[in-house]
Amino acid sequence: MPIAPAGLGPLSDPRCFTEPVSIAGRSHEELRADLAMMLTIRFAEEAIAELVENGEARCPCHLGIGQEAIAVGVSANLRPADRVFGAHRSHAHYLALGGDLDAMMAEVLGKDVGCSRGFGGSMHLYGGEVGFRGSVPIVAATVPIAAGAALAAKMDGNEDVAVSYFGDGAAEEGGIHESLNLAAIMALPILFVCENNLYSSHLDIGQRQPSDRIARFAEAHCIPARVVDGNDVGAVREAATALVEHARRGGGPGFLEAVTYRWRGHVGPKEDVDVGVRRSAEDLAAWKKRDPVGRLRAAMIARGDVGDEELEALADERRAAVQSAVEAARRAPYPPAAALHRAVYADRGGDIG
Amino acid sequence: MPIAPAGLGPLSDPRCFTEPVSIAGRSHEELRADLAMMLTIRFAEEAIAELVENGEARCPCHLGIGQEAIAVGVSANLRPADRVFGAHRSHAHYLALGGDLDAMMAEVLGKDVGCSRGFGGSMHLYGGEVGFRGSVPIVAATVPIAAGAALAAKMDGNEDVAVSYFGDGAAEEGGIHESLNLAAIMALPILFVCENNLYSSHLDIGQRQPSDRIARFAEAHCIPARVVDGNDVGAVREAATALVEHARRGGGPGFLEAVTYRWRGHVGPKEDVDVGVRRSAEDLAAWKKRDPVGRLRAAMIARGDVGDEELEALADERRAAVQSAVEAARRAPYPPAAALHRAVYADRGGDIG
Amino acid sequence: MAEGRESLVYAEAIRDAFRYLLGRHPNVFAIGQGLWSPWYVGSSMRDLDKEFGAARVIDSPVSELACTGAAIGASLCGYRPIVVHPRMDFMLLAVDQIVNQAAKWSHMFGGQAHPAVTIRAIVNRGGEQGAQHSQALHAWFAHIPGLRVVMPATARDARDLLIASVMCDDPVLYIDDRWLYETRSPASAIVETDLRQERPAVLREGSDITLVGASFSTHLISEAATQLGEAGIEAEIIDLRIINPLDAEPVVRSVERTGRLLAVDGGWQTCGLAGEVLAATCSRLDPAALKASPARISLPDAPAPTSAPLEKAYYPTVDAIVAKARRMVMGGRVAHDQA
Amino acid sequence: MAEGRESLVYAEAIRDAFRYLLGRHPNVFAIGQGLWSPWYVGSSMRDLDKEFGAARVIDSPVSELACTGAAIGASLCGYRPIVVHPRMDFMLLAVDQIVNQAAKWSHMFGGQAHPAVTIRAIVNRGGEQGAQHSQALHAWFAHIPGLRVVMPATARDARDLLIASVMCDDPVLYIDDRWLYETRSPASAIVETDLRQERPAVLREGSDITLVGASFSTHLISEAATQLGEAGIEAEIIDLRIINPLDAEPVVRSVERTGRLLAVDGGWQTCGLAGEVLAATCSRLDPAALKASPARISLPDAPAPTSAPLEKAYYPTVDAIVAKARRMVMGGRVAHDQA
Ligand SMILES: Cc1ncc(C[n+]2csc(CCOP(=O)(O)OP(=O)(O)O)c2C)c(N)n1
Ligand SMILES: Cc1ncc(C[n+]2csc(CCOP(=O)(O)OP(=O)(O)O)c2C)c(N)n1
Ligand SMILES: [Mg+2]
Ligand SMILES: [Mg+2]
Repeated sequence: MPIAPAGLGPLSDPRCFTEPVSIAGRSHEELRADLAMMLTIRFAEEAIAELVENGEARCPCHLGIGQEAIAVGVSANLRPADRVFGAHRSHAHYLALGGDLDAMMAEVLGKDVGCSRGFGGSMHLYGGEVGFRGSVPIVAATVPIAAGAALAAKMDGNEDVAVSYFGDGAAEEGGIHESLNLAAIMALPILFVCENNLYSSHLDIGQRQPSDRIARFAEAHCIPARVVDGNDVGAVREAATALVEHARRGGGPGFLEAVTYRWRGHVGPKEDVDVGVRRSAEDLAAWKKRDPVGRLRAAMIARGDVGDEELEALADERRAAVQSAVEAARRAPYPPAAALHRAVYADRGGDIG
Repeated sequence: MPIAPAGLGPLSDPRCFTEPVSIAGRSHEELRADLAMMLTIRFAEEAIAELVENGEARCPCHLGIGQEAIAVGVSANLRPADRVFGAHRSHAHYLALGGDLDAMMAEVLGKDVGCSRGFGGSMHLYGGEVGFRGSVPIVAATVPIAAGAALAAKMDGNEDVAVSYFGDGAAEEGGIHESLNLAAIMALPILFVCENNLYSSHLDIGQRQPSDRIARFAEAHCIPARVVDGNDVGAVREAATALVEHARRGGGPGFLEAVTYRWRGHVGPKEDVDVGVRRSAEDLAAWKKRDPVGRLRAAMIARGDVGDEELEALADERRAAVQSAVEAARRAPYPPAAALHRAVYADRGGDIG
Repeated sequence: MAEGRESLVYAEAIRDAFRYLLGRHPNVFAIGQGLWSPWYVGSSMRDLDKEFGAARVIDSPVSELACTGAAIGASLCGYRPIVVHPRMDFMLLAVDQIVNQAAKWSHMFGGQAHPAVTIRAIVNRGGEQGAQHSQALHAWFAHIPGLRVVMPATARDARDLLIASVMCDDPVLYIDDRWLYETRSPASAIVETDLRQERPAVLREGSDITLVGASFSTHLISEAATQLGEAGIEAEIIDLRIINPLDAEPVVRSVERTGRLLAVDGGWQTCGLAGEVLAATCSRLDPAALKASPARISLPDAPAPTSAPLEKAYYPTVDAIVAKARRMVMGGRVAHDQA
Repeated sequence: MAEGRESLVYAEAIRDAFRYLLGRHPNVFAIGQGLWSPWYVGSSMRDLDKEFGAARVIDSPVSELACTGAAIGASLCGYRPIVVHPRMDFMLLAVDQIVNQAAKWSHMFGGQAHPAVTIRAIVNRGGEQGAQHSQALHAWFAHIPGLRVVMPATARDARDLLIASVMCDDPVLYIDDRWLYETRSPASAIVETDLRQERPAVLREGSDITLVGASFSTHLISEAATQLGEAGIEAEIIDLRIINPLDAEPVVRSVERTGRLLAVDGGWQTCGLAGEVLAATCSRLDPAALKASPARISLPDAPAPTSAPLEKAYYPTVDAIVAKARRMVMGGRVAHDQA
């Protein structure tokens, strides 16, 4: 039984949208890059799942396996001067922008060379050089911060944009609504990206909201919204590009709702079909057929873009990169205990003991 | 120039709805009671304005002169077991429910016999015996509290409802959106009443929101909404009754947006046309023609219900009641200094020094 | 409830209190995130939704402010709700409701209405969760008149003080710490007490130094006292139990005898609980009674780190308490906190 | 700026700082409620929108959380915003952004990004405004590592410390009190200082007792010192100026000489600023140096009332300070705070 059929309709029904994605008019290079990035993300998260299982990674890790297409599609038209913010489930957001894989793995293991210097773990990622301005696990916290980054971009006048990733659960936090209003009234160059995976922790959206369509809030705030299959990288890319270009040209905020599903549990490597209040093995199995990776691969093969062999080589290469990142992370040292006080303030130079 | 023409359309245009209100089918007694209550409220607030001007009232007083029809219309079908919450501009909410006039005046002057025992002033009114469960000046604060009171009513199973009054400015606080969702998902018996007077302090709604129609938020949360001329007591009463009855019968929350305008400034007795950023003397003059009291009086006279003389007598009687309340309040003593610790906790009996 | 058990485990004791309350009082209900989840609040509320129904054990949207406000509202209408914040950090989104509304409601209306709401905040530190998932901000709430703040250290208090909190007519912030969930008290029958009458507990008597703590810190100082005892130093242990209103008299009485005070707290130092214990004691004590400068051990002035080695360096330890206490007892009247 | 004025008035000094900052630094902007209003923030920002444009002096919707978050976000992207909360009470809706986000941002990301945001919170008490419109919760924020907290007492500090706050790379909570708006300092030129180097100020030297305050309390103790001086008691006056990180050394040095400490604060007592001053001092001081129990004067343990006579009884007064100080100096080593 699909969850909360009203609202999103077929978009939240896993029996729909299981065919290969449409790739008409998209170049081989672009598709290959999208696929490579989705594979990197998936393998990286599978590796993290293992690290958690074997006790090497101890920080809470929220995996987005099954949701890879969204970050990849959204990042397509972003540049380093744009400013992107994530939340607790942000490995994909970081990597899709070009964030350093080695540094992320080191961060997950709490190491000094981690992308947050070993002070964040999986839930606090930073990749300033690629425009990833931070992810933190207080739900919805970065949404107003991203709005402020958009305000800065507007003041700069360089046509940069901000991107704020959040989930369907985050839409229940009042701060998001305040941020939508602020963005609307100030015509801020921001793309709100709601990854609607129909769950917040163990509760499905039907247990938390009267409709499963989050874009209704954008519309209430007079913000143009697009709702797409979040497991179709081309659909995400096309919608995100339109909204980002609109924002760059001074058209104000845009809202992208990408409907998806996570294959793993809320936190950690398990599937949660046992503990999610209404999460069923059947739903999960159905959603796995709506796989963003598999559907792109199938489309590329069907069009004759690539053969199995090339795809295997690509996957092997991505797997090797992930493996090497894990190994480097293992070898890296932890931050020294003295580092505790290192970054409390910007510069403790002249400060009180 | 009307403010933010999109959204509410003619409802926020003071040139519209200036005719006598429709009273077809309403009894003389009911109309007379509505008029009497509106006069009480207006005279009471005019008296408070004077008390502020002459320095007798020192607490911040937010006057709702021009908005009387809303509370009167909403209260028509409420009963003491219902639970009503207000905010900073709540004299009308308290009085329309039948709250004691003498106790309110004493409260405004900070006296021990005040409706909040001299601990609230104009911004914190309490009338438990008539179902007025409190007003406080943190914007939007009572909205989730009212939702909780509705939850209690639902658990009681006695078909009582909660009413939450708030303004267009309050709709910018995230907490309201959280409360709308909670009410929707839990099907709480609550009537949200947005008194949209098009202003929050010195800013008109066009400076704060992309549309002047607040009911869009109710709709986004799948809550049935009615938008009415807030200066037409019959229209308010009819819409509120329908939504309240729906809630009593277990139909869940309702949302009433009543469009209005305050004749005085944000706080205190002045008109604020000089200091409101875009508040003009012309707008104010136009809105005074859309007077809720005058339009009802005119309709009653036109129908031949009453003559000038009877109306004058009614007004005199209401003025006298207000005057007597003011005088009693003047004579009443302040709470003793020892009262400071009286009500910090429910019962300090067995407590630590 | 506790029947058949040899000892009472903290997390189970909380669950016992919920069962007692929900079973006896139809006007008690619980609302908060994770109440239908087996993992959110540890085992402390396991299956209560199944036993008492999802209408009384309500899992909620991610809306801390509205859920807290709703609990307050229901408490004004005859109910005794417990609103659960699985992490105190998340509760910061609801402080307006707790501090501006609940704590002041009775006073603002001259005592005509009392929000008999219990706000349960869980401290959930460690596990490399980092800065936003590790806070212990009890000192903030102890600062607020009108709000009672309860911090049980023992399984028995976790149970009986939760019941007392819910039965109290005032808003109560009840703070439990997941680091205590496996700790045990001897089995005991539930005792309904009047929260307003509860006082700090002297858990161990000693003549050389007074160690003061609350919640998890009480365990640290108790363990430290055992080690100090082996070294011939007799520490008196005071568990505060309730930090607002704070009753410092038992500490003053104790320090009058021991002449030495060391307060330990899992929160930050500046304007924190340990400092309050020092201030409340020193201001009531003849300074001649002091044999050493009073001292405190709190968190370092930094947000919580993530990586395990840094977490280890971050949190107060029994070793640090023992070392400080020894220096205080051995070192005479010297000020030891000197920078 | 101050040209042509004989003295500097507190509210005008704040306005001078804004003009200085907005005039010299294109990356400074202000956002908050009431910034286009002539009455919201007193005269402290009058007509700045007209001088610098509504795009840099931004009036906002009633959205404390989002506006604070937006200021933080802009500060991460090269700007130095000042977000204005016309009342500290309203700011409670934004504490998640201040405490969970801004204060921890640098640490969480290992020092790679610094929210150079200034949060201006105005304490606006009295006037029968009551419990929700009178709070002075500075102690809360002093408790939070990563957040600098500034409380200027003088017009000169109101100006120069606001500039220093905005120029500082860290998040700073700058708290001004409307009861100070008409107070004056001698005219002076603006001095750009490094906030990290600023220390408490000894405003008056004395040998009998050390009185410590911040912001408005500094005025109370200064006035009390004058009265005590007339009675032959020489009080030393220390104005803390910055309460996080708190530098208690000047207080310790002073109490070593005077032997008596009285801290005065306009916030509540438990886990408050005055208590912190006592704790920080006592833990660094040889108790033999104390000639009397250290004492504090804070608000009573109650929310703010409304009616004028109760307001009068509620707030600390010069008389109460003088009386307490006299008892401490006259009474010897007795504990005076005894219940
Ligand atoms: C303020 C706050 N409340 C609650 C939580 C606990 N929490 C962490 S993730 C999460 C679910 C959020 O759901 P959603 O926004 O849909 O993101 P998803 O996990 O589906 O990616 C919750 C409730 C939190 N981290 N912060
Ligand atoms: C949380 C909070 N923020 C700001 C204020 C200041 N304030 C008091 S009333 C008000 C205007 C609210 O406007 P609206 O809700 O439309 O009510 P109205 O005054 O028009 O009746 C504001 C901003 C406040 N009291 N509380
Ligand atoms: Mg989700
Ligand atoms: Mg309004």
